[in-house]
Amino acid sequence: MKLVARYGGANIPIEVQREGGGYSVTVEDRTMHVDLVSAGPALKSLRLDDGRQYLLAHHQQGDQHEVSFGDATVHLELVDPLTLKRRRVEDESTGGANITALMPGKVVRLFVAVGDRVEKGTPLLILEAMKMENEVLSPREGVVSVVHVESGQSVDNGAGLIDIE
Amino acid sequence: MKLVARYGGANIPIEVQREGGGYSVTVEDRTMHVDLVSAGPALKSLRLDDGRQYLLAHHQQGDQHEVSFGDATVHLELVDPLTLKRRRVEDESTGGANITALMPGKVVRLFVAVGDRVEKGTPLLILEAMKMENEVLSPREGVVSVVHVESGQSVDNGAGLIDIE
Amino acid sequence: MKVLIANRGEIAVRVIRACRELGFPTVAVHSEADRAALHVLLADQSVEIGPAPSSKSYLRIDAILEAARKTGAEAVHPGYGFLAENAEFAQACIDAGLLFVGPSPDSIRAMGSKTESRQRMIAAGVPVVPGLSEAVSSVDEIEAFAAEVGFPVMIKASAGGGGKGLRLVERKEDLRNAFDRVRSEAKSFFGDDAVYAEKFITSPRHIEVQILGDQHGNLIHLGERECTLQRRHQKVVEESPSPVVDETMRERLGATAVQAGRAVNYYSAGTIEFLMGADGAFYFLEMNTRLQVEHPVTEMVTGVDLVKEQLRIAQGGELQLSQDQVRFSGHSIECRIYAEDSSRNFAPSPGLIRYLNLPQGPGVRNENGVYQGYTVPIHYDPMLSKLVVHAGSREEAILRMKRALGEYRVEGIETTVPFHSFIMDHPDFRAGNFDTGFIERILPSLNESLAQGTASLDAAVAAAAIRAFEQYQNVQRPQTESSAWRRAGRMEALGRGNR
Amino acid sequence: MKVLIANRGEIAVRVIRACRELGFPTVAVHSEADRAALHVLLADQSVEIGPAPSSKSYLRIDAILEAARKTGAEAVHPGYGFLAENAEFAQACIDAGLLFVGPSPDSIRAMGSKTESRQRMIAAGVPVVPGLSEAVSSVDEIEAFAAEVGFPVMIKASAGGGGKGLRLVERKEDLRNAFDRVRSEAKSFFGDDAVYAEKFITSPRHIEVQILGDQHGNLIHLGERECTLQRRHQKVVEESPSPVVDETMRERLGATAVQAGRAVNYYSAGTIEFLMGADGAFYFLEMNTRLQVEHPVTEMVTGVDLVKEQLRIAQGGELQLSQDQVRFSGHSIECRIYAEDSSRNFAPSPGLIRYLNLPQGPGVRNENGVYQGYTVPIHYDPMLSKLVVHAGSREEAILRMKRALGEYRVEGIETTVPFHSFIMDHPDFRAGNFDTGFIERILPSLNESLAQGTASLDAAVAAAAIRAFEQYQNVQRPQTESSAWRRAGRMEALGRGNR
Repeated sequence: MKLVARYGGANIPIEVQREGGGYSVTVEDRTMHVDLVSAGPALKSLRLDDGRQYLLAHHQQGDQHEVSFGDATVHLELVDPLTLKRRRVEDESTGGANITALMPGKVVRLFVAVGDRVEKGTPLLILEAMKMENEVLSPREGVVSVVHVESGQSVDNGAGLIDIE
Repeated sequence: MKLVARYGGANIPIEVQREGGGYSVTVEDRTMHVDLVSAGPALKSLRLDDGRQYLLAHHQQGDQHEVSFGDATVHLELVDPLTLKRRRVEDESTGGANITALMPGKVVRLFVAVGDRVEKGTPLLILEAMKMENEVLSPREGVVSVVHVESGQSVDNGAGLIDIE
Repeated sequence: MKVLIANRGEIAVRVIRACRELGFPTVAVHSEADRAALHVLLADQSVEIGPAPSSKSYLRIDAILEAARKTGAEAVHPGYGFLAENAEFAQACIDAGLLFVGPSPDSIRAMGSKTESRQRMIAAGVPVVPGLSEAVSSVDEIEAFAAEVGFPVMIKASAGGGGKGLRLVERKEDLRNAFDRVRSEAKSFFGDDAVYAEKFITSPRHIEVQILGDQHGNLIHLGERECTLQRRHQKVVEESPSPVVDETMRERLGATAVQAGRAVNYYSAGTIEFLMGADGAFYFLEMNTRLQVEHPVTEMVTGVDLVKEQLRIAQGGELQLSQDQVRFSGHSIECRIYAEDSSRNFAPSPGLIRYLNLPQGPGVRNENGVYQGYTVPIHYDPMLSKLVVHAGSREEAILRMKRALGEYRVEGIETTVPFHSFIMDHPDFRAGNFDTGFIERILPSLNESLAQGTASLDAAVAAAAIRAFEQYQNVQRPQTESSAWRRAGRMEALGRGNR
Repeated sequence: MKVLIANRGEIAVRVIRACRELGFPTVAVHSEADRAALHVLLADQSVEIGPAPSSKSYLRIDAILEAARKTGAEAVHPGYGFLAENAEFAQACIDAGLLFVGPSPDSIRAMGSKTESRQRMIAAGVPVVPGLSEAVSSVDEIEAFAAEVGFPVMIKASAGGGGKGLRLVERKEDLRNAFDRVRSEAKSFFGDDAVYAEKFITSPRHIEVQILGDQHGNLIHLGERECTLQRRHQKVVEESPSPVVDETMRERLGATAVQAGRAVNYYSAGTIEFLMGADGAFYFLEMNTRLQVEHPVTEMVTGVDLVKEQLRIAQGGELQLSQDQVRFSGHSIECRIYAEDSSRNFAPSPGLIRYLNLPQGPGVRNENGVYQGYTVPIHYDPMLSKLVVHAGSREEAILRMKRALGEYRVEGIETTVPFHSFIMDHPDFRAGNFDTGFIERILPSLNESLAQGTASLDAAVAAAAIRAFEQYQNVQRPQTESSAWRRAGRMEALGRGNR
């Protein structure tokens, strides 16, 4: 099976095949023969041909993969080559930004309202969690189209806060 | 909701009701107001009115419940009163016994064959696990009707070994 | 003796463990948000005392005393933080007929005020950071002061705060100019041009001494703790002994700390915090009249269980050790594990701990406040647990800590574990060469280091690609042969089902 | 130095942790059944060496040496058990150019044979259990022997075994009768009427001494371990120091152990096992020329890391301590946690560990060989982990162990945790009053005790009844309000899902 891995701004061709009790995975021109087993409810042990091994946790949301090694985490996107082609066309028309809460917390201040023009870096609101205030900045320039929260409201991780168009 | 708890050879009337955020449970004539929350993937914390609390694990197979407190385990059966009445009738006609493996292991010796007459306590087979041999004895007298395993075979926990009629 | 613990998190768990080893039944109190918190689960009894905000639960003296009354508790351990240094609370416990596991309300009060404690320390002959105790009207007074204590000095607006209205002066020639500037800033910022001066301690270390006393007048010290590594005035890593304190210095620090404790008739466990200059001169900063977060490093090197001692002392027991019997052995380090994302400027990271693996093995001690399956609430301090190690030497302790941090796994929320690994690897930390500005100075290189770790990009790609491949196979041939991913799924299903 | 660990389970994990702290890369070897075993997961590299049965994997010298060659390992640590006391293996490692982390093959060989080691100990002046070294033809010879060593004596058939053909004699008058009986039994059971006699040690204790030597002729002892508590010749609980050994006795035991080690030019870590009579006389039993399961209790009271020392010694390093520098501090106890069902006559209980909570906090050390989600295989020794505590005194250590056992939770398989709690509570154990028959004597009261525990029958009924009630409610009203049981389910689902 062929895939394209996207990370660090590059598209890397990948090929995966079953091989004996394990797999062969080719990344660009490097082929690894690997063995993968579960190690409890969250971790997996991945072993390469030379016996080197990694205890890792894998999380996935759609095509977005997160592989955590304990002291470092790798984020990457895996798509099949067709999807990639389709995506390229869509990317031409830039969309807006939906800002979501990166942690559960409480909105203690709102700096913007619908219709406000914001620059990249404009403070949008302050989210408080664990005795600390965290300023949420606009990731791009645009106009505030929706404000999903009000001051004093508690939000869950991932909750929509503000949409920018 | 009314139930009957069977343990230690007795049938104990139970009543459970929801009450505020918790429950009221009456065992015979003793009424407890309890609070129950999850504490991780396996444990639950049960708190009584006076603040005393228990960290317990609960397992269930049909009507059979096992409640483990870490240093002790309580086994009991919970049935509704109707089931109990029906059960009493069935109990009159004594059935056979199906002997199952109480641990995963390997059958290293078989002492009986189909048609053999056995007494309560007759050795049926030896199951080896973790460098130890464990003799499996007949729980009742009767005649061996089925032998599910052969010598040298590995069995899982709960696998049928021998049926006695 | 039934003990109520008026706290939450790892310190409440710590106290429960000590009580259990002494055969004392325990009562936990908790807010509505904390019914399933570890300290509640481990106690023999528990009582809910109010809504999530601390001000409505853990800081409610009346609710805590009512919980003690209801459960028949005979003593109250306050932990640290919350009401631990509240003299009114200590007094209220005593008035309610409960033993307060801590010092007397008078000691708490005396050390609770910056100005009173400074005066009492000066009176007791304990060195404090030299400073003019009153505002001055002319630069000559500051010049005379600087001539006495030496440069550099800091000129400060009496009404100042927030880093405004202060100026560091290194040389006599710059005094007048600085004096005028601070006065004018003070006038414009605070509407008050009063200024004073303090000696400025260059490249200071934060060194504290553990003291322990009983109600019979015995008071000893248990050596120092090195607490210089701080981020935003929050301690990050502590150790004992300090790499810059030798035996002679330890005796001087210890004697001074005992002197400070005696000045307020101290009993129970307490800590005297000192600021130490690069020249080894040290100055009283403040006293913490309670158990300290970092108390375990002292326990590891002395073998004294401070919480058990507190409980025995509260019951009127005598100290079990004289100063001569205190022995120091090996080296101990503590890392505070916070629910913060080191890679995103330490943003809080509350939420469900989906998976937790604590390090184990020789010389490793976990003072854990959380467990797998626990949801870290947004309402409280982000400290999850403390990881403590003990080994024969500082070098071995650092390598042991590094090994333990490598075993630490938390999935679901982010923690400061990678940050601690980074510190343990830092050559200046290894050399014992740091001051209170160290953490802020090394932060810029942290993100770079985090990006590397032991991660193999190829290994990550392989794991993700195999997962994608298996998902594809499942769609194509739902009943294909067994795979690691599905075996994992089955194992979890088994784990979840009833048996 | 890259180190291959020729073992599995907790001891392999222990060695990996030590290597990591020394900066040595590690190679795990494993059978087909052990791909996901903890020692494999924690190592830097791993190699599969054969099918599940030990004889086809962990005992295969050729496969292990091949794994070392393939991974470029430079040293081999044998752990305990398997090939640890196999002189041929030690020699094969050396021949393959690898450092063997243990004593010389000659030392292993000398102490490996019961008869040779006894002869060498006698020659070295080490006391052995007095006995006639050859069969006797008349009762007079036994009488003379008994006159020399004192009663009681045991008359044994030379060809005997399995508890047959032996008779205990307490008084001189009974000698002839016993002699005749044993001869006739020996004749009829074994077809050989040769008999001999040994002194019988009444109410013996099993006390062993840890020794540690380097390759430069330095050899010290690290005090004794009390290993009297055994079930079917398997140690159950060990501690250091022994409650019956005082400082004078420790010096005598230690000096004798060092004498024994010197007699075979011993280096690395080793253990001299002694049988000690109620009168305090002790006799050499055997020597274990390897790391001992119970080595952690010695580490806790001396601060010496035995595994790191073994590794340093194998590299040619000198001992870091002289005998004078060894300090003993506090008391340590170890409980071996087996996958056995204490309530069903210690039946093995392999299978999936659905949930595992290891105890934490002050003075607690887990030498764990398993993890949550691991399936304990049927092929190997049932020891899962060791729980070790350290505290200031024996009494405190027992209470700490009891507290730690209370935190220990294993779901999915049965363990000996409740059995250990029972031992910790036993008044004779608390008094230090026991001999090698203690465990067998207390077993009958174990089941009675297990039935009680802290379990509240009413609490159990309530938990089960609420569950039944919720299930009923779900059937009736599938979308009813939230309940604890369903909240639990959701939490697990969250934990399992991808984010």
